Amino acid sequence: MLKAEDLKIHYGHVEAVKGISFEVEAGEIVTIIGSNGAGKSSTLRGISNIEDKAGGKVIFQGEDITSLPAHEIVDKGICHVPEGRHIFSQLTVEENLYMGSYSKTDQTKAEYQDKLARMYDIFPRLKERRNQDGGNLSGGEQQMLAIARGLMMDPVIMMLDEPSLGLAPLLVEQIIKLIKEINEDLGTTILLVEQNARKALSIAHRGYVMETGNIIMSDRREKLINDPKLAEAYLGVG
Amino acid sequence: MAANIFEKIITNINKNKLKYIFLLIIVLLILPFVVENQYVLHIAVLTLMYVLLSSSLNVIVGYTGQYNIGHVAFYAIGAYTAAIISTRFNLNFIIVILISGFVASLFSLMLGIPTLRLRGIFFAFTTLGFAEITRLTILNWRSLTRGPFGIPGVPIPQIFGMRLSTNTHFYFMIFILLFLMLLMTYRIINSRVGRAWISIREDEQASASMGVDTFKYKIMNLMYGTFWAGVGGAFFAYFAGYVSADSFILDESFRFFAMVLVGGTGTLAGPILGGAVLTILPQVFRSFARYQMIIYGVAILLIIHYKPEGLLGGRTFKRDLSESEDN
Amino acid sequence: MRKSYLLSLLVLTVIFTFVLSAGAAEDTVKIGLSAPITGNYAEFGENFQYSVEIAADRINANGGIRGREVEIIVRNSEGKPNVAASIAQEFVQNKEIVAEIGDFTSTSCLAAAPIYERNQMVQLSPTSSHPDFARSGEFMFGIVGTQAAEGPFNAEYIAKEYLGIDSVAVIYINNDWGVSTMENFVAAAEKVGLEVTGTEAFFGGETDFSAILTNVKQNNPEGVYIAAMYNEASQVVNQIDRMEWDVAKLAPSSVFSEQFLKLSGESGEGLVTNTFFALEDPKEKVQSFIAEFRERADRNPNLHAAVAYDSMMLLADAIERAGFDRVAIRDALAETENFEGVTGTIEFTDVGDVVRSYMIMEVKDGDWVVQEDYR
Amino acid sequence: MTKILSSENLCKYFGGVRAVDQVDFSVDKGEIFGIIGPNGAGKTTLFNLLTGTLGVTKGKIYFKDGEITNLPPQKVTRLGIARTFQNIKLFEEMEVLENVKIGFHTQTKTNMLDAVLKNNKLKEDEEKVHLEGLKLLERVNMLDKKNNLAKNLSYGDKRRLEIARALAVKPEILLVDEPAAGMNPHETDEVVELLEQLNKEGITVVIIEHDMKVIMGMCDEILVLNNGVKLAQGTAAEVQKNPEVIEAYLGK
Amino acid sequence: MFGFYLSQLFNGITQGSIYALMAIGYSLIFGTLGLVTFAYGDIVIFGVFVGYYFYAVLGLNLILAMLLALPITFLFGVLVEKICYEKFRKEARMLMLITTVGFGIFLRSASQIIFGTGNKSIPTLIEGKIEIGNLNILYIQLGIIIFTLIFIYALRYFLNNTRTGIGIRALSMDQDAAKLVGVNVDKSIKFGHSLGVVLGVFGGIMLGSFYNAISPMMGPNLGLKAFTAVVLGGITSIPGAVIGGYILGIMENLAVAVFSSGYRDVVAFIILIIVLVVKPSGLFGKEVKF
Repeated sequence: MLKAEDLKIHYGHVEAVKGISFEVEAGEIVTIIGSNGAGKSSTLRGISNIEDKAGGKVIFQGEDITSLPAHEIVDKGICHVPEGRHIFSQLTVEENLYMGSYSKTDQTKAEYQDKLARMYDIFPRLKERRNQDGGNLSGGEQQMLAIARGLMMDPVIMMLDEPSLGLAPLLVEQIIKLIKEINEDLGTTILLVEQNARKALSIAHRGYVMETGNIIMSDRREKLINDPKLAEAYLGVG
Repeated sequence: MAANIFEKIITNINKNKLKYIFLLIIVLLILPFVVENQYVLHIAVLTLMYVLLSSSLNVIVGYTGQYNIGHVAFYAIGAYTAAIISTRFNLNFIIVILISGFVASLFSLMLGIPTLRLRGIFFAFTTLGFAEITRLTILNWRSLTRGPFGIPGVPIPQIFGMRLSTNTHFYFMIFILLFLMLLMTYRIINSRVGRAWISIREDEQASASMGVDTFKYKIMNLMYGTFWAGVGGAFFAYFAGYVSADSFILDESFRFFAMVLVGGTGTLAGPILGGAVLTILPQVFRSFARYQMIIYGVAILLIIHYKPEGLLGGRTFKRDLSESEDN
Repeated sequence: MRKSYLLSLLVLTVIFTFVLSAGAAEDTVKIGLSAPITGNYAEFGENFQYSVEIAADRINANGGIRGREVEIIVRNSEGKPNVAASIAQEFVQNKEIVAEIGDFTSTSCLAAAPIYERNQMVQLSPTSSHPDFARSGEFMFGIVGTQAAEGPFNAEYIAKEYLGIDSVAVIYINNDWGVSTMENFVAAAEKVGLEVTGTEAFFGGETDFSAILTNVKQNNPEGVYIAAMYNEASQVVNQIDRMEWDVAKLAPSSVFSEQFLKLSGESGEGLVTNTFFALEDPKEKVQSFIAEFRERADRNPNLHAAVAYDSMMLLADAIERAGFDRVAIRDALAETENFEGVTGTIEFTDVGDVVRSYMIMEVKDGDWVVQEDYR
Repeated sequence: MTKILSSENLCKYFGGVRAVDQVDFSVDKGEIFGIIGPNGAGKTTLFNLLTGTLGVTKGKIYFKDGEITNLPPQKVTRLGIARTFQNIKLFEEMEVLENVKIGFHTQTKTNMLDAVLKNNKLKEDEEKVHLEGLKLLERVNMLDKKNNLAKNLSYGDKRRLEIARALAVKPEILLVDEPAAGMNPHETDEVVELLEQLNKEGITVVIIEHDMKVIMGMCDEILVLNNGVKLAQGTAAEVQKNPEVIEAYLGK
Repeated sequence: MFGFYLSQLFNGITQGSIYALMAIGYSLIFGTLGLVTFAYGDIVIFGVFVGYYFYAVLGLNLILAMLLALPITFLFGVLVEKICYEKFRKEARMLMLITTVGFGIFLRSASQIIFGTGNKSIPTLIEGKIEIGNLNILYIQLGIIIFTLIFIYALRYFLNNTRTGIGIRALSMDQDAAKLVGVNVDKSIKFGHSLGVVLGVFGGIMLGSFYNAISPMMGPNLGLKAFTAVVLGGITSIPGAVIGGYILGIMENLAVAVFSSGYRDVVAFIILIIVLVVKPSGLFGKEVKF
């Protein structure tokens, strides 16, 4: 469904992504794991075109979207939940969710209300805080808001960038569970970028491992988890 | 095509820097003897003066990244100090010029102490306010400045009993001042002090981590830059023989700023070219009378559009005027 | 590619100007005009240009001066003294220019004066009314009359005698002209026993006078003397009217213009000023100037336009007598006797000023009406 | 072993966020001290507190025998504490050698007048700075790039240059923030080797690093932070065994 | 004496309303583009002149003419954004600062050529007055104050309750995130900028109508006042801009009452510097990084 071919991203003279290719099939959870600075986030930013690509191609549902502007990529149904959450800090929770449906110009008010209600069902905490500024939420709440905002887009594919970043272990657990649910219940395809390899692999179907701008391994979950090379390359010690 | 040639010339100049600088100095020294047209000479004096002023602003904006958009205030303070002192006391002009520079410097110290802790653009706002306060004070404080009448009759400077009154005299005067300024700045920039200044522009936080007392060095930098603005102002007072507040409006400040940007920030050569281009350009277009300022405005827009880094390619600046904190 | 445009544009203009400055016809006589064509005083600079060009065309139509055509070299001083000085330098350098007209503000005139003086070229300012200007050199001439003369006339004849008031407040523009107008008026007022209840300054381009007027009104003066150009003066009378303040309004001759009537409307009614140029002057010379000016500028000339016209005519007269030598022109100009201009009879004093004979003029039914002829 | 750097009940709050909360730790002279923890654990904030870049909300910091709480960064540096930054803060528009030269700021005395007069003080200073700068670059294998602009360097070179620049300060203790981030294994090995070498020469090293291989291999002692709170301090072996640490850091 | 200060206060409130109107526009531009502009006053006056042109040259009804000017200035705003900002959105801010300076010089001179150099008079939009004690309040003064309030509320409604408005707010907080939820950032920036220009032009029309005069040279001074008001109140805070406008208007008038008229602007700028030193984010602004 989503295919990247020979993707390259440069920051000035630094080659953050050095020509990688990967694929995500419909209905899958695919994860890209790797340490800090491996180029995972840049990859996602390149796909959603908020970062200029130095080369390569992105194909979505058979269509070349390499050079579409960011807002049109969103229209196609690609949702990108960025690293560090990037919620709108001075908008209220509800306004943040509203921004999620920004591109849905053809949806009726009732449909919107319906979806909002569903989000509040999934995230009761957000309902409690619906009128607070996004910036005043805790880290975990912000992450939920970012995901909920993404879901408001009815995405075909959801790209999540480090959703567990900076969260307490219990919360990480919740978020990971949530992602799995989104995939299973809503049928949304997931591309998950994570540092927390174990967590990510616990729900993913397949995984890619990145190191310094290259993909060094890719396999099905079961194989990756048990691959001693992964532990060595990524976790350092077991 | 032309652009290529232009680039080539610049690379060539960069390669043989010393040779060309030497050549330029020779040409500038001979100029007043071959040019008989007093008007051209007059413009040459003005050009060198503006080069001095834009270079002095460049020290602050270009090297240390402090957004001083009210530079005209220090130019005005220098000019008025010179006019006031020289019309009341019988002092040698060299002393008067020095005093004027120091007075301008002193004002920048007073402005800098409370405001330099402000982040980039907020500091810019305060300098803008200060420029207006200075101009309005000049207009209001009639007992000292004669208000809107300005101060006429700034005496003709004398040295060794020689009266310096012709354009040629003033040409050499500003030439020497500019030469001194550039030489001093060149030496400072390539010393420990200059490195500290530039490091503040590049990354204030990292600079402090290297042991640089950033506040102190910012103050020093501001005082040094404004000293030369004051000197430039004092020179202007002698050259024009007359100062009035009309010469020190905010537009003049923006003009200095444009000169620095058009030439290229953070290099010695940039503001020299920028100052020269933006001084000579309006003179060239003066015969267009009412269209003159339109052309001037469009020229600034065009240059910034096609060469955002300046004609001579200065140091590029980060998007943000100030460093964002980690975390 | 695009960069090359910029460069070629620069190169072209440089060549262009050199060509321009090089191409000089032999049989012309050149007069420099330094005026604020852009900036805050652009309107006045424009008047200068129209009037001087009208005068030049007239002279040329009548065969020029000593058989040579007059050519006006216009330079924009932007209302800045330092620029006026640069222009002076350009004019004196150009040997074909025999004399200069301008600039508009006294500060610009004073800044340029030393250069003209040193290079012995006539600087004839149509509008500088600063008492120091004409005194500042042999070659400086002012023809609008100084505030040293106008101030006393306004205080004594307009305020005391014509309006019959005993106290007055002064509102003045905080520039060289405004301050000198205010000071001369205040000095004269004290002499004739006219009480000045207060003086308030404002800066050029000001739109809101309510604060100043509220201040002034506190002392209940019988009259308000508005030392401003017509733009701001019309605002002041508008806002006096708006306050429903019934007070006598008087102003120096700078307000006399059609624009003042347009901008002030009914609230200008009753304002008194002086003038030495009147639209209803029946002299043929005056009427034909007015007609010509109206044709070109699409409005009636004001005092500034009229004196600019006279400046050019005066110079032509002097050159006709003296020839094309700069110093000779200066001497001839100084010796001018009984020159009949559109602004009356002109003769220079020893220092190079003109003593004017003023008329009192009032706004009545939306028009300027000459009331009395004094002096 | 003597303590060289330590904190007492150190806290830093941003509004309601407790970035660093009641952290006590101590670094012994001459050791390599690791700080680990998941992203957002407060490691970099802790560095910023130690070096004076950020003000302390509560608590105290000691260096050798004195207290350095809330000293401005330039004073902290003068005492002999140098650092590198997580997101690399080089002077990008300056040449590589110039970057290092700034590190000698505290050891040189040239003032503006000396520079203008070009007197002996300036000459001595410049000579010293030039020679020692070159030596440092040689040390990090960057001599051939001395005239490049810092912004044009590769990621690995930038990290190395930052370390070289910090060394110019002649620190007693060096704080490095993720020196191996974004490097390939070979480059990482080089950095590790460099740090170990420096340590042998007597510089105490405090290191924040995500690469466990690096941390576990080189550190004498490790501090583990999570959500601003200290979880443990101990040797690599001790820390690795600590169940709390395993849970927080590696995920359950 | 009390009446004197009262009427000075009222003068200040009217003056402040106009500053406030202009400041809202300025603040909107500041928010969307994240930068200061020094061409704002010139652009605003240009817009007012467009209205004047419809009225005086084409002979349209005054109110209609002024209303017609608004959509035209909106389009003009798009053009300005393209010339001055578009290319420099990611570049150093001072480049934009200089493009606005260059554009201001250009526009001012062009306006003088197109519309003539002199002052032009605009009649009062609404005539009449009411008297309270010895205080005269003109309908136009009330109109200005009421319009200012209406605009503040309309703008707040727009920014809080409409799709485009929330989009603009979102974009001013986080451009990347705005892109990721499908905001067409380029279009929204242009829209926000143009809206700011239109608001300013409306303020300019009110000003022209109140003082009955406009001139191309009024621009820089007005722009500087709007700028000061915005910085005083707090950049990007719309209520802050309004309050900043009123504070500026009132302080200026009281300065005339207490000191002398010459020091009116000096007082304004001294207050500006003090506020910046004490609270850089302005009196009511949130901490923003610029």
